[in-house]
Order: sequence, then C-alpha cells, then structure tokens
Amino acid sequence: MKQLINVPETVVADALRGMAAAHPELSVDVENRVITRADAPVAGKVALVSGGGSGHEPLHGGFVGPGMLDAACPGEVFTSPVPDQMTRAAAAVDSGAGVLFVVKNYTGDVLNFDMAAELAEDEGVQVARVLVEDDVAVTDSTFTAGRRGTGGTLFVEKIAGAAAQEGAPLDRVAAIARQVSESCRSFGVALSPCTTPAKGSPTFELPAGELELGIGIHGEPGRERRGMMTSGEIADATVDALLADRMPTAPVLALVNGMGATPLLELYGFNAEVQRALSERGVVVARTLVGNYVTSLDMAGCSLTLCQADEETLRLWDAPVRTPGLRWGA
Amino acid sequence: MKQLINVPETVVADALRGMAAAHPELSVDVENRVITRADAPVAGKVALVSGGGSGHEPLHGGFVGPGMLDAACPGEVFTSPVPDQMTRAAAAVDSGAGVLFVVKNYTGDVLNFDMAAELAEDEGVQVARVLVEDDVAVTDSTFTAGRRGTGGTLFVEKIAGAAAQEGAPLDRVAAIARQVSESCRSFGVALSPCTTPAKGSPTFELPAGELELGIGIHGEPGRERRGMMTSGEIADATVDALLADRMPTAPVLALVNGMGATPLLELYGFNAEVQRALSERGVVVARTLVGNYVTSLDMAGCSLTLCQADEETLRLWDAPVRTPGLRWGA
Amino acid sequence: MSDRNTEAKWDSNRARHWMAAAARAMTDNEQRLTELDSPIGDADHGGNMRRGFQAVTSALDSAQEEGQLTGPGAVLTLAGRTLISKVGGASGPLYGTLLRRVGKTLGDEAEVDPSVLGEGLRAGVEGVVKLGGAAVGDKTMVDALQPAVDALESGFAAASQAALRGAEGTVPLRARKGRASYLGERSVGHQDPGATSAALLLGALAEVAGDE
Amino acid sequence: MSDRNTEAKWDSNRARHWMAAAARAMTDNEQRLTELDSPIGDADHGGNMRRGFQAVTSALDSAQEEGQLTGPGAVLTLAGRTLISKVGGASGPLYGTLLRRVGKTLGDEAEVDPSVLGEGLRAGVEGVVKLGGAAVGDKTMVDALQPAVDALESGFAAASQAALRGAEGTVPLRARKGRASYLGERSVGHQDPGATSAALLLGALAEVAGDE
Ligand SMILES: Nc1ncnc2c1ncn2[C@@H]1O[C@H](COP(=O)(O)OP(=O)(O)O)[C@@H](O)[C@H]1O
Ligand SMILES: Nc1ncnc2c1ncn2[C@@H]1O[C@H](COP(=O)(O)OP(=O)(O)O)[C@@H](O)[C@H]1O
Ligand SMILES: [Mg+2]
Ligand SMILES: [Mg+2]
Ligand SMILES: [Mg+2]
Ligand SMILES: [Mg+2]
Repeated sequence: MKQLINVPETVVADALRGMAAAHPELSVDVENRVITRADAPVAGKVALVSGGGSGHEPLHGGFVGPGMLDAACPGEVFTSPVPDQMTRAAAAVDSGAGVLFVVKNYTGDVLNFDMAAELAEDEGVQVARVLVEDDVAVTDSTFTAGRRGTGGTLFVEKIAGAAAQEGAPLDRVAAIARQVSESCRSFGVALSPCTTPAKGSPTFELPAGELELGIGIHGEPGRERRGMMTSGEIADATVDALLADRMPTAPVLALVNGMGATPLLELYGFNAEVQRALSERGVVVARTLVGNYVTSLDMAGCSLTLCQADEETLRLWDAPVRTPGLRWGA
Repeated sequence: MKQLINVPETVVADALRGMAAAHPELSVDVENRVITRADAPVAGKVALVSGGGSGHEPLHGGFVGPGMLDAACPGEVFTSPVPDQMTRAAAAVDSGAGVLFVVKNYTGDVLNFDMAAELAEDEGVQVARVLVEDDVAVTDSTFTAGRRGTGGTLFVEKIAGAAAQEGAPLDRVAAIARQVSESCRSFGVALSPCTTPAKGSPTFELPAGELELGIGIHGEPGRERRGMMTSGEIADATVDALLADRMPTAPVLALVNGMGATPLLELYGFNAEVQRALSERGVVVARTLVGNYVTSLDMAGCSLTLCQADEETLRLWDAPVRTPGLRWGA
Repeated sequence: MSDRNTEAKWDSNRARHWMAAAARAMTDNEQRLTELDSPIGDADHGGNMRRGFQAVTSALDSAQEEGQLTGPGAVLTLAGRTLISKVGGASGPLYGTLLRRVGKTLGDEAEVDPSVLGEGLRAGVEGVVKLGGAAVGDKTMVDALQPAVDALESGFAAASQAALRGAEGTVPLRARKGRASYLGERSVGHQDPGATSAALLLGALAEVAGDE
Repeated sequence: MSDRNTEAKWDSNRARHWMAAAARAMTDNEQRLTELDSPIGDADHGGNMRRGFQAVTSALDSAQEEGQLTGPGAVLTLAGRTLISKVGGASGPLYGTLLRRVGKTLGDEAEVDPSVLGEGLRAGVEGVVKLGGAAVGDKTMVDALQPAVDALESGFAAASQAALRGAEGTVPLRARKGRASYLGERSVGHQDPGATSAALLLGALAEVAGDE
C-alpha cells in the first residue's frame, strides 16, 4: 500500500499541522500533541479529555468542540499517548469543575491515563475516569486484557459531553459516561488489513475471498477467518454477535461505522442490511449514524455499535454538538 | 478488492435504503432513485437539483438539505442518471420559483440533464443549468469533451444553495452558480485505482512505487504516471498545476479532498503541505475543508480544489448548511 | 451471413427480433465491453448496454401483450425511449436517440421495406452525430455507425461488416470525444467500447435480416 | 559472554553504557520487533522501543552535560522517567517503571555493587508485575524478565541467557495479557515482542557488565 505521507516519523505532527490550518476553532499544540477547544477552559464546565493512538480519525481530535470533548491527546499511530500529554491537556481545559478522562480499554491507554490521573491530581485537578470496553469479539474477559474500547467511545464522548455542556457536575458526568459505556456493544469485520506508516506493509494477510470477523481497530487480526460473505450475511453475523451478548430494548442508538477504506456507498448498503437484521430480531432503532468515525487507517470493513439508551441519554444524544467530525443542532 | 455488498446489481438501491433509514430528514424514493428534502418544495425558494453516477458519496445525495441541494438523482455506479429521475426530482421540489440543475461536465451527464430540462420545461417548470468544469488536468479542451466537473461541484452546490436559501430568484442563483463554477479549479492524484462493483477488479493497474497525476473521479487513469512522491512533492505538483491555470487572489476557499480510501490522518498531513505550498506561492487561504467529499469509491488519493471567492461568496460559503455530508451554522 | 431475406419486409415482429438479438449480444459481451471501457473509460459500458437492452426487451414484451406494437416504428421508438429512460451515461441518450429516430422515420406503417429501415438508420446516425457532436475519427460509436450506414446500399450484412471494421479501426485513434478524450495520447492503442457495441447492434440487425 | 567484570562497581558511566547499548540493540532490532508485533499485536513495538531508548540516550546526554548524573541511580531513574514520558503504549509505562524502580533502589550512591543492581532489577520486575498484572506464562515481557532476575545469582550473562530462553519460550503460549490476548488460541505459535525486547535489554546489560 502506498501512503500519502512524507516520512513515517512525522505523520502525526504533519496531521496536527494540517488540522490546525483547517480548524481555527481548535487550538492545536503540535509540539506537545494536545488539541483543545480554542475557548477552553469553559467557566464552570466539567472538561472531557480523551486520547489514544493515532490512526482512528476523526476519533478523538475530530471530536473536540462544544458538546463533546474539551481536549484530545493523539499518540503515535496505534500507540497510546503519554501521561505528559494528558496532564497538559487536563491543566489546559480544567475550569476548576474537574476533568473526565475517557479511556479506551487497552493496556497502554489504561496505564498511561492512570499515571496521568495521579500526576494531575497531584497538581490539584479533580479527575474522574471512564473506561470504554464495548467490543464483544473479545470473549473470556478473565483470560484477556478485557474487552477493547471501539465504536462505543463515540457514544460516551457525545453523551457525556452533552451532559457536561449542560452544566452537570463531575460525578454526574462520570456516572452518565459509565452508564453509556456499560450500554454499548460493538463488533467489527475486516475485508482488508491496514498498513501502518512505520511498517509500510499490511499488518496481517487476508487473501482474496476471505474476511476476518471480530477485528479490533489497531490492525490486529480478528477471532475468526471466514470465506467472503455478502453484506446481508455480514449484517446477520454482526447483529447476532451483539444481541447474543446483550439484547437492547428501545430506545437504541446505532453506529454503522466504516473502518476507513470502505466507500460510503457500501456503508449505506450495509446499513440497510443492519436495519433489516435488527428489525427481524425485534430491535427498534431510534437513531442511526453512518460513516467513518472510529477508523483503522486504510482498513476496508465495518463495525456496528449498539447503544441502549433511555429518554435522558437519547435527549443528550440529540443535543447540539459542534466538532470537525460530528455536528448537529444549533 | 473485496466489497461490502450483496450483488453488484443492487448496490445503488441498497445504499438508498440505508440512507433512508439513517436520515429521516430526507425523503428517499428508492424505486425511482430520487432523494429530496423531506420538506420540499419550500415555498418561494428556488430549488437546486443535482445528480450523477453513484460512487462519489457523499456527493450528491449527502448534500441534500437546507442551504444546499433540494434533490439529488443517483445513477448507477459511474453512470449518469436518466432524464426521468431529473424531471421527477424537479417536479417534486419546484415551488414555482424554478429549478437550477447543477451538472458536472461529462458527456453523459450533459446529455441526460439537457433532455430532462426540455421535458421539465414542457411540464411548466422553469429550469436553469450550471455546468461544473473545474478539472485542470484536462488540457486542450478543444480536442476533448472539455474539463471534467469534480471537487468544484461542492462549492457550486453550497454557495448557490445558500443564495437560494436566502430567497434569491432563479436568474440570480444561476448567475452565482456560474460565477462560482468559473472560479473553481481542481487537480487529483491517485495512489491506487478503484474497483467498481460490476467489474470487481481495479479499473487500471498502478504498480507499487507509482502514482497517477491528473486523475478524474470515475476510476479513469490520469494524464501522467510518475514514481511515488512524498506528500510535500504531491502538494507542490498539485498547487503548481492549479496556479498555472489560474492565480487566485484573496479570499480563496480550499477543498482538500480524499478519494475514498485515504485515511483522514494522511489527508490532514497533506493539507499541511498544501497550505505550505500555497503560502510559499503567495496564496492566502480564507477557509479550508478537509475530508472525503467527492470520492471515487475505494480509490486512495486526493484532490485539491481552489475557489476564488469574493466577499459575497465567502458570506454564502459561511452561511448555515444542514445536510448529511456538510453541516455548519445554526 | 447471407442476405437472402434482405428483400423481406420489416414488421413489428422482425423489429422485436432485432432488439432481442441485440439484447443477447450485449448480455453475452457485457464483460468484454466493460473491459474495453476500463483502460480508457469508467468500466460501465457492458453493464449499461446489458441493462438497457434487457429493459428494452421487457418493455417490448409488455407493450406487445397490450397490443401497442402496431408496426416496426412503434417497436423502435419504444426501444429508443426505453434506452433513454433506463441507461444513463453517454450511451443511453445516444443509442436511445438513434433508435427513436429510426422508429420515427418508419412511422405508423404495419410493415416497411428494408430500404425504409436503411433510411431510418441514416436518420438515426445523423441524430447521434447531432446530439454528441462527434465526427468520424473521434474514436466513438460514430466510427462504427457512419461506415455502417455508408455501406447500407450493399445490404445489412455489409453494413455489419463495415461497423466491425470501423470498431477495430478505432484502436490507433486518439479520442476527441467522450471520457477517453481525457487521456489524450494515452487513449491510443485501445478499441472504443461504444464503437464495439455499435458493431454488435449492427451484427444483430444483419443476423435478423439474413436469417428469417 | 564472560562475566570477568561482574565484580566491578556500577557508576553513572557504566549505567549510561547500558542504556546506550540498549538503544543500539533496539534500533538494530526495530524491524524485527515490529514484525513480531504484527501477527499478534499492532505493529508498533519496534518503533516504540527505538524511539524510547533514543530519547533516553539524548536525555542522558543533556543531563550529563549539566552534571546531573551523580550516580547510576540518577541515570536509571531518568531513563525510566523518559520512557514513561516519550513512549506511550503498554511498553512505555512498563519499561519506564522497571528502570525507575531500579534507579530508586540504587539511590544516590556514586557507585554500587553489582549485587545492588541485581536487587534493583528484582524490585523493577516486581514493579512491572504489579503495574501490568501479568504472571509468568501470560506471554508478556514478564516471561523474559522473571527468569532473568531468578538467574541473577549466577551473574548478568546467565540472566541474559535466561531472558532469551524465556522470550523463545513464549512461542507456544496462549496470551492472557496485552493485545495478543484478544486473539485467544490464535496467539499461539508467535514469539512475544515485549519478551523479545526484554531479552535485548538484558543482553545489553550482560554486554556492558562483561566487557568493561
Ligand atoms: N460525444 C459522443 N458522441 C458519440 N459517441 C460518444 C460520445 N461520447 C461518448 N460516446 C460513446 O459512448 C461510449 C461510452 O459509453 P458508456 O460507457 O456507456 O458511457 P459513459 O462514457 O458515460 O460511461 C464511448 O465508448 C463512445 O463510443
Ligand atoms: N499487562 C502486561 N504486563 C506485562 N507486559 C505487558 C502487558 N501488556 C503488554 N505487555 C507487553 O507489551 C508488549 C507490547 O508493547 P507495545 O507493542 O510497545 O505496546 P502496545 O501493546 O500498547 O502496542 C507485549 O508484547 C507484552 O510483552
Ligand atoms: Mg500500540
Ligand atoms: Mg459512465
Ligand atoms: Mg463508461
Ligand atoms: Mg504494539
């Protein structure tokens, strides 16, 4: 795979320079790798800080803005950021109302955010943490690092972000974030692997006529390889995997997510099959978001996240959001 | 390349069903392949109708909504739609104030829209047409079908859409659309070819270590093949190609567009180099949009569109827009 | 292919057979047409032709059941209208115009002489040239259609042969119309897909003209 | 590798040589570590280690110039802090904690006996186990680190050998920690990248311990 880059070493810094140029409403510290709302800290508001390895754009930097994150910390490609970034971000966006760290459940992310939380608290910032662990492809959690955090992150950041925007205090924002996190389930499928700039070749081999079920978002292979399936068959397998783990009741939010290289045309077609599969199984979807939101570089494929909502979280989901990657409402 | 589809024959219909499920604010006629604003016709407002082959999503269906298009007509993949779709769309959205057809300059699109314009006028709809022909890679226009319409389409649809939303009459909306169209220049680069569902294999061969300069958005090869270049070198070549054709003066709008499979991380990095290349050549950019907007299925690569604006078009560009693919303002 | 029946009249059945033979030819050659449309186009010509002519045969079947096909003119006018409303792309309006013009020329007669059909074809190709603006040598379907109508004096088989030669003759040409023109010099060395499908259409005509 | 100098004291220079040798080993093996991290991880371990230890050597160079490296404890504490603040991922905090604990154990002394360094390593590995929660057999760096400190009684070369054997011993294991654990049974048959880099770190130690 060829890449639109200069050299692998500068990929993240180059992207941050490009983001800064495109988004005057953000403040991008290229040197220290912190993206914040230009108007941060927002007086009286609880601040949301997230971050993780790069390569999942628009997550997380593209979700910084009113109604969602106050800051994001991008690491190297697929490598969690370092504690210095997170403490710097927390200090920059804390208005005194405290900071919520939104952490995807990977060993590296957890360790680095935990260290950062300790350091930030030493500096007098009140910190709460929510762990996103929504990927049902990781079974036997006791024999693994636990479920990965994937598409559910978007729901946690959006809904908790809306609560913070409305002025909820830190413990309330954290409680909502945890409730949303517990209510999300995801499952992903790869039609092709991705290529990291540093490696320059695909992270695993996937021959023509085969796909991987249960992949993560870091180019890691999935749990099972199968012969090529139709969009309808993939939707059935995905929905079955999710509902076997948790049968949601109305209202349900759905994210039909592209892994990066799957055309929107195909993704919408997949959504049609997802909706059919869900309605055949009695699941009524209240809101559906279709697009490339939690990606894995140039991987072709898709994931489905279902989030069991309630009237309150549905309202927070619908609340205005104004970020480069997600935008609606006034 | 593997595809997330059922069978090639139903790709467009499947995508329309998926769009309908995700976007209650749109009214999607799957059978007749017309996407309209659910609230159309909007009393007193000039209506904008566009369309073209599928495979360029979010263009055009994703640009239907307040402040942009009133209707879109998706053809088969890379095949312009048929006159019936356009006349049906025009009838559905015309409030009596007339309809502007936004047509990308391809033989098929021009012929079909022209036939539709005749038919619609027979039915009493007042129709104006704007042709988008912004691709500077097509030289010697007298010996070709003329410049292709590519990224500039987004500027025409957005800016003319804003004028219509403000209540401008048909001749004024058409005049603005033509002015914007004449002010746009685009140039595209492919790092990999795309695969149409019907063919199932890449539309042209592009070996490792080579790229194509001056490609269109239909998987057609470009004008020149070169050895692989860095993101900075591609930005220089692209900017040179555009400025050689027209040196814009402030204010300038820029679209740094992904062809579909290029990760946003790379696209932002490319934007950094584009901004550098432009500023080295004395071009000051007023607004930059980075993302996958005018795509070519799963092609990896990018295009740059520059649009010479003035105070009025800049204001219309900034005006609110609320569509699945482009959204800002109140 | 013999021209033994070239003197026989053309009625609505025979016109329908032409369209059915064309649909078979486009279906059988779908992949080839798409392959030709890949290096110098956008890889959709085979699908466009197959889809279009299949729509034509089902439209004709319905119209036949409803007794609307009173003559060859009605058949070809409906075929043209169907192509226009079902195909899209450059080829839909162009082939649609071609057949509609043929149909219009044939008028309401229940049957016509082959020479009238020939006249219709000349009018049809004129329509294509007027609509698309392509001349012979621009590497388009006109490079098959024009020689075909020029050879009509010698019968439909001769016209079909001329179309085939015309299609093959597009290989060394540099395109000046349609999508292939974007490639400039790089369009040289490839056969034009539209000229190829035009030869199939004329081949189907010769087949029906000669075999019945 | 001979242990002829294992009795020699460890001062700040010798500790810096260890870090420099580690940086060389990580740089030389960057591609290999990334390759190992591809089938059962996310293909970044080589870059993480190279980047991290290069940052360590430049941090040490600056601190040396400013006269801050008063003993081996200061060197290793700074090395650990640098890894934590420059690497990220799972390996950054884990290796950072390892070296910081070693440094803390060595304290402010200008030089220490090899046995104190050994003590430090034991504390460091304890820190890794506490932070990451992995036990021997979970297919992580602990599978190289734990046997290494268990073999320390027999010297640094023996520890390095044990680390190497431990890394190779991860091949048949099924991962229970880190990214590879997501693969379940499919993680079997691959050598753990972190165990491999741990063996490199111990190898660098043995090299410096034996050669000076
Ligand atoms: N202006 C024109 N006049 C005549 N024929 C044309 C013209 N433009 C294109 N064609 C024909 O149309 C063919 C392409 O048809 P098709 O692939 O179905 O449509 P599109 O080019 O829109 O994808 C070309 O091979 C050429 O023969
Ligand atoms: N919980 C843990 N305890 C000890 N070592 C671990 C743990 N999790 C991961 N590792 C080690 O870290 C290595 C991966 O490091 P690296 O690739 O740099 O980070 P990441 O997994 O975040 O991409 C693994 O090969 C393993 O040896
Ligand atoms: Mg990693
Ligand atoms: Mg086409
Ligand atoms: Mg074509
Ligand atoms: Mg890794």
